Amino acid sequence: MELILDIALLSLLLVTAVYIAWTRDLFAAVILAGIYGLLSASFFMSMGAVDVAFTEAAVGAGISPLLMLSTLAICGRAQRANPQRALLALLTVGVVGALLITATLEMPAFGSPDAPAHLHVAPRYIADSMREIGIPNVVTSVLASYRAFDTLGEVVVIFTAGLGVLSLLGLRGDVREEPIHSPMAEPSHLVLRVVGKVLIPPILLFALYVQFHGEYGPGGGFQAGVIFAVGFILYSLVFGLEAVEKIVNRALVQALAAVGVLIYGTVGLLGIVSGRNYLDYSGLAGDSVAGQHLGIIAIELGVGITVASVMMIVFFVFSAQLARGRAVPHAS
Amino acid sequence: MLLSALYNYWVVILLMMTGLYMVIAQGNLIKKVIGLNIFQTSVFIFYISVGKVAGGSAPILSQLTTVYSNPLPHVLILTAIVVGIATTALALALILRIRQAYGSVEEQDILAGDGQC
Amino acid sequence: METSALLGLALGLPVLAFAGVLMADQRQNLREAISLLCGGLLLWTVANLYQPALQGESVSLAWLQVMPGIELAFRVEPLGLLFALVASFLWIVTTLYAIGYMRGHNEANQTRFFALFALSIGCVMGIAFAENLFTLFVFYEVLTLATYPLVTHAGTEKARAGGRTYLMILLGTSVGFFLVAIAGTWLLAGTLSFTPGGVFPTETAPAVLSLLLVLYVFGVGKAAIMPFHRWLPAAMVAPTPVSALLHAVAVVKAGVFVILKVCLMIFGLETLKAIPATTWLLYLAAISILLASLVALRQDNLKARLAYSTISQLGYITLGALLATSAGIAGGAMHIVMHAFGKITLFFCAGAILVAAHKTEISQLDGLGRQMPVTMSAFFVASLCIIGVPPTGGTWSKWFLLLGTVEAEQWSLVVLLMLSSLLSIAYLLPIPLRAFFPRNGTTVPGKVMVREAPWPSMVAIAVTAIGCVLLLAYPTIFSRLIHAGI
Amino acid sequence: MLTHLPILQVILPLVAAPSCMILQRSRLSWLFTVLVSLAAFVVSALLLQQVMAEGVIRYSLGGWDAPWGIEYRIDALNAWVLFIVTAVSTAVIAAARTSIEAELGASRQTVFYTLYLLCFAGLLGIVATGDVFNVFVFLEISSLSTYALIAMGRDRRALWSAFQYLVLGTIGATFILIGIGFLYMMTGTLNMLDLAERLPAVESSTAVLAAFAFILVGICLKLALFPLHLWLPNAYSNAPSIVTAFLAATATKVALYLLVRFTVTVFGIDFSLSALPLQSLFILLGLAGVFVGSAVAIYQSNIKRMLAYSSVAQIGYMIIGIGISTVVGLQATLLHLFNHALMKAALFLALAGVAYRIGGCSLEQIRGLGRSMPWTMGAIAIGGASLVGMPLTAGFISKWYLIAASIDSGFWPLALLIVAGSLLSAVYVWRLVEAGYLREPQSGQLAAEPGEAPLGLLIPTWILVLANLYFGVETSLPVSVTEMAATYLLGGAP
Repeated sequence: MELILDIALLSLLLVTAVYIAWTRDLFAAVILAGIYGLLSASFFMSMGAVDVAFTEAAVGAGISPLLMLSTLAICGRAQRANPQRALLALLTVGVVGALLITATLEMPAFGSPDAPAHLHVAPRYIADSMREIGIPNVVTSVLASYRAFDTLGEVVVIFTAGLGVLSLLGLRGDVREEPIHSPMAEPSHLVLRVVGKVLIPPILLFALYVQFHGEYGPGGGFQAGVIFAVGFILYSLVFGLEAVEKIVNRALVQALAAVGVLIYGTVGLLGIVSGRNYLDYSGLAGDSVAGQHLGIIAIELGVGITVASVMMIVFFVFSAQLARGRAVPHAS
Repeated sequence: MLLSALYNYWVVILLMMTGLYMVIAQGNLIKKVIGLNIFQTSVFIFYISVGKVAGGSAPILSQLTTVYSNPLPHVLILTAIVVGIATTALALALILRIRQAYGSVEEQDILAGDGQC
Repeated sequence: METSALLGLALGLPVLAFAGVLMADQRQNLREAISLLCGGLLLWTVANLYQPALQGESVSLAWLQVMPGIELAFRVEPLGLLFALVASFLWIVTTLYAIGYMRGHNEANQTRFFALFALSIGCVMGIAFAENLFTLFVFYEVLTLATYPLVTHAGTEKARAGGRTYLMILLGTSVGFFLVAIAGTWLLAGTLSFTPGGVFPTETAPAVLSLLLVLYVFGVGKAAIMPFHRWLPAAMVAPTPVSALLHAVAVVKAGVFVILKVCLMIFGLETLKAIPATTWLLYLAAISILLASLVALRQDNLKARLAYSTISQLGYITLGALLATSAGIAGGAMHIVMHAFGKITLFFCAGAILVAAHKTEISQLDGLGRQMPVTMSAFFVASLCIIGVPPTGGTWSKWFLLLGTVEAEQWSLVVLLMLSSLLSIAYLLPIPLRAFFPRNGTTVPGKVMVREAPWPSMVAIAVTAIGCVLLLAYPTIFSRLIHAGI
Repeated sequence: MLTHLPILQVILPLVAAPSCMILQRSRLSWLFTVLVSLAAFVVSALLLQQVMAEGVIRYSLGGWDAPWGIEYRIDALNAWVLFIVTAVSTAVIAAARTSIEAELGASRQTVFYTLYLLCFAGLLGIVATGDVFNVFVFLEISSLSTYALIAMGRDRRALWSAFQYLVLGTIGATFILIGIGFLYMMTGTLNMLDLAERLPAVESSTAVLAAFAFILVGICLKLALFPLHLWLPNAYSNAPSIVTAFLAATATKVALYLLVRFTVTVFGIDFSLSALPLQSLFILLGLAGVFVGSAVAIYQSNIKRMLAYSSVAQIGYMIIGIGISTVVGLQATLLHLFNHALMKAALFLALAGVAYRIGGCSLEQIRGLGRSMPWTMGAIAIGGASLVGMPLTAGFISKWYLIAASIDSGFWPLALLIVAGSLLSAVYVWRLVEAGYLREPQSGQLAAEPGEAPLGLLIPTWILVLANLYFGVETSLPVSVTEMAATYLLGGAP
């Protein structure tokens, strides 16, 4: 059963990918890319990677197609044929692919429990993380404690991307931007507004649940941040950007993005203050397990804040472009 | 035997190559970014496949089982996914600016616009 | 005064002159006074080092260590002093000459001219007193760069093209071969210091040494061994004082001086004799002498002919060095002096002709002897000095070179030296002869006013021409140094 | 506090970045950035001193020992590269204010400094870490911020250059990710030292070979090694002047560090040299880079572009040093790493000054600059001399070691080719000097003769220029550190 599911998912993935490469309709390509994300999330699920699946669903099937669609709305959905580089591409792809295939021949079999990967470092996480960290979700333990520094890097990457997008699109000229009207913010979309109002609170609530439940089940700061942002994005889609800006000030969101990283970084520094190494939470509370627990909650909070803020920044900036692009079709 | 042991990796490689092909061959910038996405996602699939242990369940400790998937690749890929979306967002923002500056998102037009065909 | 302080002074004075001239900027008299003053002081300083050098007193100065085993350091030794003495003396003379020339010719950018002139002499001092190859290399390169703006002084497209050739060949050979040879020497010998008798360990393979020698001889492009000689004719676009001092004395002599020094103190005569490449390079030098003479014969442009003559005469010095006999080295070293005096006079004359009569081609010189008798007489004397016949000092160097060739039993080279002497007669002597005894058919107006170049230039010409003659009587000033050096 | 130096090195700029974002005022954020960079420089100097005195420093992040946690591991090699990056960064950012005020709008300056700090922290993180996946994460931090920084250039080409670099950079990073995945699959570990211990057992497998190839290609894309250099000239010539100075002096150096780290430490030099014909590959590609880069540079009229191609050539020299793969060869590479950072930073900063006053930097525009901007032009001339490898400049030292290394290993022709390469560089440097000093300014330009560059730019430029001269004659520090690093890497210790 597992095998059939596996083969089916992979085949679907392949078909989707090939179709995306083949089609000239960018809209179809983006939608299919979303489906590709969803399919890979299902695949991750079937591999037992629940956290990854959760994240991939939010990113690959949510945020990423959303951003691509806004881009498409400005840039147009038709793609021109341009075959001149195909040969070079085929050659590169052929060589790289052949190299990869040869490499696989001497790899440990798929799923084999005595592959080197499962014998060296990972066993300690499974065997000792309960004693050392005290939470059941091993992925969270590794993510937030054993390899917490990678995760700090990850948050900084997100922060960097947000800042990059901001510097590219968000800071054009110093003139006050004109208020932007969301196309949906018309009274006729009454149904939407009602549904929106009903849906948004549970979404935010769910985000909080994901944020703090990450230690026990799948979830954590990143996923929670994305969901939280989605709540606001939905709100802006229904009520218009300026309605959101009334609730959350843009400067505040930008500051919050920085604050999230700072929280994470400072918690790490507390480790040094408590006489241990950077990002060592053991000294934060009475006993080391409690300390770890506290530390993880704190840094996950940092992650959530930064991710949510950056997602909101990126989305707002893109939608502002969209609105402006509609007003001036060919601004060049 | 070989097939069942490795087919997973082979499909992953095909996916990667499809993505890479799109990045190199296609002149539309958005399509390039989609290709980049597929390329990266396939690498994620590869990592997660590496982490698979036959019969193992999700690495959330419980009394019911003692066999778990390897959590380390999961952690790495969580990070990698985030890196991926960060790159995508930045790339798309760049595309929007390029569109404003050049009036097109086709590589040919851009090169022609700068006079370097 | 402390002798090492003298050494420091010898190196520092030209730099002082450089700075002084730059600061004097547009004030012409001040600028020239500074140049002359520093020139006089420099000559005095170098002359004061004469006795210590002769007595083998160790006068040295170490600046700084750049890398382990590689340092900027200076030491006075007889051969270097010989070179420094010639260069510093001729600097004064040339400055005098240049004052007349530049004023007479109304050249632009004179500040830059005099400043870089001083800097070039500073480099020559650095080369002459270098304690090791690295120091020598540094000053060798700076000399190339400092002289480039002098070569392209005119600023015309032709001057720039000439300058490019100049720079590319000199930099190319020095970085491409010389530097590699130095690096090789460092790795093989572990030192770069000039040591009497050579630095290489006895077990070094002759093939490697051959390679190094070839790299050295070609690497020192300033010695203008064919096929790396093109820069010298190209550099003739420079104003004449530049050609005179730099391309008869400072730059080219720096080249052959390096070759002499490398042969004597890096390889050592014994090692040199044992290397197969030495013989080949000897023949190359011989061919260079001969070919350059033949080319010189066909040049109508006066400066071009002098340039090819220089290439040919430099070949003598290289040949002397490669003979690996003490007479050969002595002849080579002596020829540095004699050729310097002779050739600088010739260039001075060429410049004087340009300034006074506005003529550059040899075929235009018919009958000029009556208009410029002093100049053309000096030209005649200097020609004899280059050819190597009495009553000039050139006799000595050619004699020693011949002796060295015989000592080395290179009979074919003996014949060649004879032959090329004949050739040098053929390309030099017709020039004054034409001036004094115009050919049939060209009518010369009955009465010609004597009109020479400005007086400072004429003083300079007289000094060097008389020098050529005096050197026949008093070669010992230099030959004592040479014997102390070998 | 001294025991925490390794992490402070990275975490200082990393935490400073969001703080800088909150500062909002551009002057203030500039000052803050300078102070942070200076502090990082002090930390790196202390680290270098500590490593030289006591040997390798290890630091377990989160208190978890390697290979379970991530560890920072500082030996002479990383300490040296950290020192280079922080030193150059401090000089560059100190010079940044006027140039940035001229080239960027007021609203983007704070963002610029924040991105700069992020890029800085990313580069330091790559160098300091002893964990291969952590390398990937910090590589992405530095890359993403670099893309954004390049896109801040004034010309629209900056956008296209940034996009080009983003695509190639992401492919490169993903290649590295694939390689790391293979390594993990075959060994089960991500720690560099642990990998080095476990790889010999499986090194005959094609998977390890493929991992090696992918990591190599990925790094070389980032390094802009010929023929993967196509993104570099565009990126360097279109980015804001300060960004160019920073990237040219640091980013390629860090990529080169990674190359050394992976080939020598992780895979082991014996494996690296036997698995692929790496020696001839590096030497050939290096030479090709030297000649193609220099030859193309000669024909550029935009000076930034000229120097960008010159960087491609200089990277070639560094690769040749690795290719020779002896202690002296590696030492030459590490020396050139330092010297090239000094000279390129000086040159690009001087160009920033030119761009500030004249508004561009083509060969035509700098005509006669020796008279109107003597200090700036002097910096260009001395920096150029160092680039060519004139004696008494820093450039000479590394060329000398490279030549010595090739002769020492019996590659005589290589030595000749290396010097032939520097002759090519002499040609384009000479074009600069000739335009600046020996050509008359274009008519019409004389009307508004530009003054000297602002002091804020000039002083850091000249500090770098003087460093070029100082390290051309007093080489005990670089020579001793690189000698220790090279000996240690090639088997002086386990």
